[in-house]
Amino acid sequence: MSVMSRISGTYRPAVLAMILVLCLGGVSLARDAITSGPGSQEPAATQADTGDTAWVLISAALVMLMTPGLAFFYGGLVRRKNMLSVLMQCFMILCLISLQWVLCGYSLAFGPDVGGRGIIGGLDWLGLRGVGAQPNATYAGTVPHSAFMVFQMMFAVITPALIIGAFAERMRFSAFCVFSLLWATLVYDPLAHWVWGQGGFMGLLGGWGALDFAGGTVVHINAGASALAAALVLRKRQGYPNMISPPHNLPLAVLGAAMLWFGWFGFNAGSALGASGLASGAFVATHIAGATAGLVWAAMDWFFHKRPTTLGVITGAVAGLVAVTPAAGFVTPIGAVLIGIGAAAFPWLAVTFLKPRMGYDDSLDAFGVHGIGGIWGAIATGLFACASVNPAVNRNGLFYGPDGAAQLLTQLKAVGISAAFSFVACLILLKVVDAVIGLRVSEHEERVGLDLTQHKEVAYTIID
Amino acid sequence: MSVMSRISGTYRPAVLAMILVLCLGGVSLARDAITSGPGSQEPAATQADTGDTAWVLISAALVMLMTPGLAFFYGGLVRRKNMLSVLMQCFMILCLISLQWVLCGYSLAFGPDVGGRGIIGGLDWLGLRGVGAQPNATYAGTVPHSAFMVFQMMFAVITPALIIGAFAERMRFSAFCVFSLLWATLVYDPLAHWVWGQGGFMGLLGGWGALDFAGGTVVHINAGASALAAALVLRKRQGYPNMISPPHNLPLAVLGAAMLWFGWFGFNAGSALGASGLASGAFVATHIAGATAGLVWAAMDWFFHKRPTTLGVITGAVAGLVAVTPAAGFVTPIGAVLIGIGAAAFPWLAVTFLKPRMGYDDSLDAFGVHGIGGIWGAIATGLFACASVNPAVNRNGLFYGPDGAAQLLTQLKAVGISAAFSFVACLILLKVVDAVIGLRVSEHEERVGLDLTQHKEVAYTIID
Amino acid sequence: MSVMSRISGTYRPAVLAMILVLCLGGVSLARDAITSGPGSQEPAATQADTGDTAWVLISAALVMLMTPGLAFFYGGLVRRKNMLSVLMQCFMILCLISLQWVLCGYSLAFGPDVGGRGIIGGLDWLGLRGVGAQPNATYAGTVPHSAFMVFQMMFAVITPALIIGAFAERMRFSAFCVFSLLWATLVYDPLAHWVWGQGGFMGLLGGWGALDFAGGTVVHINAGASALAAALVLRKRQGYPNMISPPHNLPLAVLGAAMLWFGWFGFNAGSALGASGLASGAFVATHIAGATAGLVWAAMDWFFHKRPTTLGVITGAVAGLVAVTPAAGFVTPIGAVLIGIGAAAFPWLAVTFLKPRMGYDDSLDAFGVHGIGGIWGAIATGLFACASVNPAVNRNGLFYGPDGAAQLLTQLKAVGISAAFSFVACLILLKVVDAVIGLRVSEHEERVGLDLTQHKEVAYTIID
Amino acid sequence: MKYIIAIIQPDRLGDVLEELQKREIHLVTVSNVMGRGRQKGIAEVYRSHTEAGSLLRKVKLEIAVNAEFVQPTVEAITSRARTGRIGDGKIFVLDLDRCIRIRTGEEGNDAIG
Amino acid sequence: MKYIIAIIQPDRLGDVLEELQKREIHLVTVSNVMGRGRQKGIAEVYRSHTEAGSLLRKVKLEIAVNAEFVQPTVEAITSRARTGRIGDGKIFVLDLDRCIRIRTGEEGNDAIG
Amino acid sequence: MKYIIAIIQPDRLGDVLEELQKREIHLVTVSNVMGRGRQKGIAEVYRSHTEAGSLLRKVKLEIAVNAEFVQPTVEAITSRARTGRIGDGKIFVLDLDRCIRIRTGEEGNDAIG
Ligand SMILES: Nc1ncnc2c1ncn2[C@@H]1O[C@H](COP(=O)(O)OP(=O)(O)O)[C@@H](O)[C@H]1O
Ligand SMILES: Nc1ncnc2c1ncn2[C@@H]1O[C@H](COP(=O)(O)OP(=O)(O)O)[C@@H](O)[C@H]1O
Ligand SMILES: Nc1ncnc2c1ncn2[C@@H]1O[C@H](COP(=O)(O)OP(=O)(O)O)[C@@H](O)[C@H]1O
Repeated sequence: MSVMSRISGTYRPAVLAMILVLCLGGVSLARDAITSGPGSQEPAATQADTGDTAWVLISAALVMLMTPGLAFFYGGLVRRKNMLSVLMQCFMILCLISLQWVLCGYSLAFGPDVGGRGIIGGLDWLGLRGVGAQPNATYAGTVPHSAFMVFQMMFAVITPALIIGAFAERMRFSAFCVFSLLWATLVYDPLAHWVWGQGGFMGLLGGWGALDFAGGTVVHINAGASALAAALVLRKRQGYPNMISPPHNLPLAVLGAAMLWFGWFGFNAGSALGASGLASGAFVATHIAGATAGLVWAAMDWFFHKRPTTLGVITGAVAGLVAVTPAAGFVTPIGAVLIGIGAAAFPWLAVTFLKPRMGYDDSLDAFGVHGIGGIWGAIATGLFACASVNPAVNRNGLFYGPDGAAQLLTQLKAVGISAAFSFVACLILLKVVDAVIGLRVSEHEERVGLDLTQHKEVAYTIID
Repeated sequence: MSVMSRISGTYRPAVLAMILVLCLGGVSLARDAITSGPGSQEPAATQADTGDTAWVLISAALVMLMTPGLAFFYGGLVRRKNMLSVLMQCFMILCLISLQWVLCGYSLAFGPDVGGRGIIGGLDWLGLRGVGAQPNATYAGTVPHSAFMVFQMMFAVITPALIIGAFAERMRFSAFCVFSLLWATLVYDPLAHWVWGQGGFMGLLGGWGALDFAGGTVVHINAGASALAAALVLRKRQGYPNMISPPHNLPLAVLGAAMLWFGWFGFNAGSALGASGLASGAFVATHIAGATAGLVWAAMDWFFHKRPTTLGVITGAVAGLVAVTPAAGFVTPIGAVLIGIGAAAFPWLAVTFLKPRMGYDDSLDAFGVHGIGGIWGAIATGLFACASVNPAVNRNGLFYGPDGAAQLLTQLKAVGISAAFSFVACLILLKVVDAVIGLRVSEHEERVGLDLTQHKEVAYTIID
Repeated sequence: MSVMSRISGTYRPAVLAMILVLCLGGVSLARDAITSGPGSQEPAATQADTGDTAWVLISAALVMLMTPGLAFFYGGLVRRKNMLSVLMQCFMILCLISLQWVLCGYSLAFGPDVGGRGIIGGLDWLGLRGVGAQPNATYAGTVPHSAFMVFQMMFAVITPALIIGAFAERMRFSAFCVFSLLWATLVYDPLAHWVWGQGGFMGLLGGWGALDFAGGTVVHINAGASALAAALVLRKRQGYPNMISPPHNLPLAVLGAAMLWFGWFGFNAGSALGASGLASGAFVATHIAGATAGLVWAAMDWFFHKRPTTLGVITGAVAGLVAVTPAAGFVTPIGAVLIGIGAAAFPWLAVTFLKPRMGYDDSLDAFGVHGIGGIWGAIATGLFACASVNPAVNRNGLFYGPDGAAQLLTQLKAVGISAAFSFVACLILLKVVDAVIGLRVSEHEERVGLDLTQHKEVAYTIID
Repeated sequence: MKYIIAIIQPDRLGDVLEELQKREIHLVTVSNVMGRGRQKGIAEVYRSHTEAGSLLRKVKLEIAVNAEFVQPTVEAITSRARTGRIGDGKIFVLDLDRCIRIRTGEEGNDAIG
Repeated sequence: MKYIIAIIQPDRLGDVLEELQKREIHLVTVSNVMGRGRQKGIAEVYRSHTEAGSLLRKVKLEIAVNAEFVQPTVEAITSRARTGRIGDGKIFVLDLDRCIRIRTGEEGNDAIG
Repeated sequence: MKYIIAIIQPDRLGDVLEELQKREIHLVTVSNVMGRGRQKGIAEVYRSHTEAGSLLRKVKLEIAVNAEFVQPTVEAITSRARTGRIGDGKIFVLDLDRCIRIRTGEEGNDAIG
């Protein structure tokens, strides 16, 4: 009674949702606790390779760092009064989705397929039951299963965080929490299963053979399309576009970009799941595409706006890293350069012409950079994938193929389905959350800023 | 003469102490220089495993990064005028204790036991004599001895840095240097020997079998209890509690927390001393506990203060990482979740109720977070340790036992002794340093701020 | 026509230079695209060691992080109005030189020697043709060739970035881009070939046997001597020395120093090109020298200026890391301590006495720290190198030698030639760029600041 | 000549500047201030420690004008800075003795605009 | 009506605000300034380069009051801002012509409080 | 007594302070402001979005002086702050009623210097 009444009305749904998830998780935990008692676990002996394990673990750590990196990249671009709200949203996702992944997310995404149609994983690995030191040969035969799981966890964490860019500076924090939890469970986990899960209907493990090395569809198109939905549903910020102050702290955005770039080596090269020549190739392709796109964006700013901008370079670099994500393990350095050029050109155009013309307020260009960049990357994978780089490629891309058109078609199909699915699913989700909790802060709260109104804090003291 | 007279009176002791240590070290260096000449060192050939070595080295680098991470975590929370003093203290410790470790610290902590009672290591490894490429089978048989040594060095560095949180904004820099050097030598090195040294009387290598995977007692309880002593001896800051401005730069504190979290993977998973399933399990447990505690702290703020706070989430995450430290390699993911819950709850209570009621001024809650969190973690290890996770566990924790109570008792004993020892030892040390140099800056210096008065610098220009 | 006319006059040369390089690269890319089609590449099977590969890849990522680290180290020290210009220059170099390395740099530096005199590499590896998963036994037999290439790429990136410290706050951005590209191609690539390339006339692979473990000559002396040339050619900033405001944001400089230190483990220990005892030893030496130099710089400030400064500690640490770079894999921990002492003393003297007396304006002491520190390090390698640490040492250093004087002489020769070559070459380059584009911004632009005038951005909003 | 000082809500600045522009009052100096007024701030919480939060962010405008421009200036500000909620701020009008344009050395009514 | 400007030591701000509150002077505007005065600053050192450091951090208070509140305000400030060391600062009192509350449009003595 | 307010270009601050010092005007209070004047700012560009950039960084000096020091102060400022380019700024002179030194409680002409 008294407990519930201390929670102010609007937050009750959020609290309830959390309690619900925790309870569901609790059941699985209880079960797991029993079964993981002495004797019941698999033997600790494992055939994991130490070098591969070291690489996957450090890659997981690198990818984890990307979420704070994103926090600073985004945070530096908002107004002073909303700085903490962005950092908070990213950190909350880091906490919340990590737990969701342990409780049910991993099992839904990567667990043995339920129903055999490649739609969703089963509940066998709820609470990480049976996910231990023994490698899982399907996904990564030379590293502990738990290492593969935690590496994937970091992907599940950063993906919803990317969407923040679309609704920054105006979303209610409680609604944000509920939305993120639901989105991870109902949008991310299925899509990950379709593309990467054993038996998933789109991917290499028994599906159409759509190529997605490190998350072009699952991460970037997914987040990008959802970001567009979010920008549309939440509508514009007050004063957009002309009364919005410029980025309050570009150096922190540059720091965030640096952390993202650094972490991306884990993201892409780690997706080789071993310290192999493949990892090395993916590392090289990643770096080249990021560098090229940073350079090209600067050149476009230079040409069209008379000066190259810092924000342009870091945006370009991120766009390049986005676009090379699905392709990193499949392309040559040349392929990476060409991907990088497109990765700057298309998002630049989207941000410069598409956004103002369409009039949606994608505050930090989550759709422009991740959506458009991801789509270009997934398509480019169908252009430049090359079996001589990675034998997992069955059909070469268009430029190397005999049957390159086939692979390109598969890629287009994967792009279309992912984008459509996550756009629609996210739209529905947001409408539901809006109806139940209300997505947007009040006009007054928006004016005062989210830091004070949602978190009772200010980012920087003025006088101290 | 003229040299000494240029040193203003109060700093003379500091300079003298440094000179002393350098001289002592010099002797060992000289000796080492001779013996490490051509031919006298062990053969370079080694049976180290490359994967394990890569993991331990990168882990050492990650743990090194935690000290700057801590600097920003703490620095963001102080007032503008004391920002640099905190950064400086952390960097000074990084320099000073690294050298102390080379000269004598490592030998005292991990060197072959002197006297056979497990109290302290001998002087055999003074100046790192004989600590080379060849693995030391006692501590880590698959990595170079020097890699183990440098990994441990980073622990010795960050532990005294944690205490800074208790005396921030009011300690004289010279006193700080002398104190830290003495504390590392007289408090940290022995305790590390007791728990982790070969023959140490509390640990697994010939002692009671107290479990401390990565430093619950040695690092966190040790620093936490010393922090309490420091807060008591140094007394309150002027104006505490109501006239102290809020954190001057929360985004930098968030950055520090991110660096800490990132580094903690090296801290805990690196403590497996190899790229094994154990490392992977410790990695997972670490992340889960941090995430859970961050979430729970946010929930408690939300519930009791109506809004979840950014500072709450990062504090909770750090507390969770603290608490899982002794347990990381011994518990299941479920165990980690439960440890995380307690890791938020107990420090939250300590900070909210204990501190204001007791009236001590633990400026940045070093005791509240590391002390209380560490104690909970060490006890929780006795509850959740599980031989099926790690065969090094002889007796399961209480919840997995047959003889769980026995392990719990051992843990309690270890907690009690560590806490008591470091509290008392630190108290004495501080009193001595106070008598000789004076611990606290003058009232005027405190008002003006430590940056200007201790370092002749300001952190940020206002007009430039 | 219309395109070219939209580019304001002064930028045309920059744009042309870029187009030129891109075209040249384009040719090589086209060729590579054809040859890297299916079937034409080496077999993917490789004898690379996973542990070594993991270590070299993560080291490459660490070294990549050093360029942003440097950006913040430098950026924190300039005035607010030039903050972004420094970050931008570093990021631009990261993009530009990465691409240059792919297109031609790697081949010039490490490609099979042309003409057999050890002057320059050939064009065999243009566009990374043939640089794939297969290890290259000459350079690193246990990691993919592409991993070695990308590790070296990060060195090529950071070296020109170091020079920024000399001309910060007054160089025109277009001139900067052209200069950096030319410098990398005409100064860095040859020097790298001389010292590290197969057959290079100075190094261990068929040359004089000059020892340079991780870049004392190639990186630090090279950048340092060029920095001196740049400081002389660009002349003083307006108002130097008395009207220049102090560092606008020292905490960010501290952050940069932390990132540099962290990355330096990859720089030096990664140069072992495997996760070996040698890597571990280099790791230890690196850390010790950095810590010692940080401490000694603080002590010198304490002694001569009455207070130890934060900027002093981080400058000292960087100087120590610089000086140990050529020596890391050749010296004992004692050697590292002694190198660290010199690494603080000489640059401290240079910055305190040499610079003001000579009157050049090396804005951020790129010459003082990297030039002087690098020279000391290269000489110190001739003093302390020790075959028992690393069998690659043919002749011990002076203090361990029988024929130590011989090695010292070789080192001196290498120092002299590198310093002279890069000083003169850089001077000529700058004069040429000055004549064609103009190196320096106008007086008015300098007053307003480079952020606004070169990039149309401001780093921090004041009112938002 | 008068020296007008106005304290307004930070997010109204853009609108007020726009309105001043419309009324041909181009020259303005703006700065950050913190204000304590009747408006109750939001109590901040740092690790369960509550800060009264009595100082709120405001923006200060300073505008030197000739007498005939005082009324338009006051109107421009009040019309666009008003939200009707407590905390909207104040306008203070002081007497201005002299005004000198640094660039030219001009004085008085000519220098002000 | 008077417009009071006070420059004080930054760390005295809390005390002064408290004292003003006690004397029912609730409305204050505060900002950061740097001051050069008789107080000699601490010379800063950056890589052995010494900065005179002549500008010191101060805090500026601006308080518009009716005539009868001038004395209490001055007393409140002097009593709590005084440390007796050089650098304690100054209080300046200027004439205030008009005062308008933006929210309501009220003028004069009513608007000030 | 007069209260002089001057708005100048940020990079002229050092020179102006030096000149004031020379003319024995030691006491100054300085702060950051943003100004909109005749000077056209550089339009900023963020991801192709152009900001008018009408507010430019300026520095504000406040100097309270006895009547006889007004002219030297104005001269010191104009002489060193002038670059001849638009945007050099303005000097405003207001009447100052009272001046109190907090440390001693002194008033008036004694307190000012
Ligand atoms: N008498 C005054 N002296 C100085 N500043 C004042 C005065 N009155 C108001 N202010 C400034 O105006 C701001 C708004 O005033 P407040 O009383 O909160 O709102 P309102 O004017 O709508 O009643 C305050 O925060 C303060 O900065
Ligand atoms: N005449 C003045 N004009 C402007 N500001 C002044 C004046 N006198 C003092 N100040 C401000 O007051 C501060 C303190 O003055 P100072 O002379 O250092 O101390 P005290 O008033 O105790 O002699 C200065 O830093 C400056 O900001
Ligand atoms: N009437 C005024 N009221 C307030 N501030 C003014 C006024 N006139 C000028 N300023 C300040 O002076 C600065 C310089 O003025 P500006 O018109 O750009 O140059 P100039 O004085 O050389 O014509 C402005 O940015 C503004 O801050």
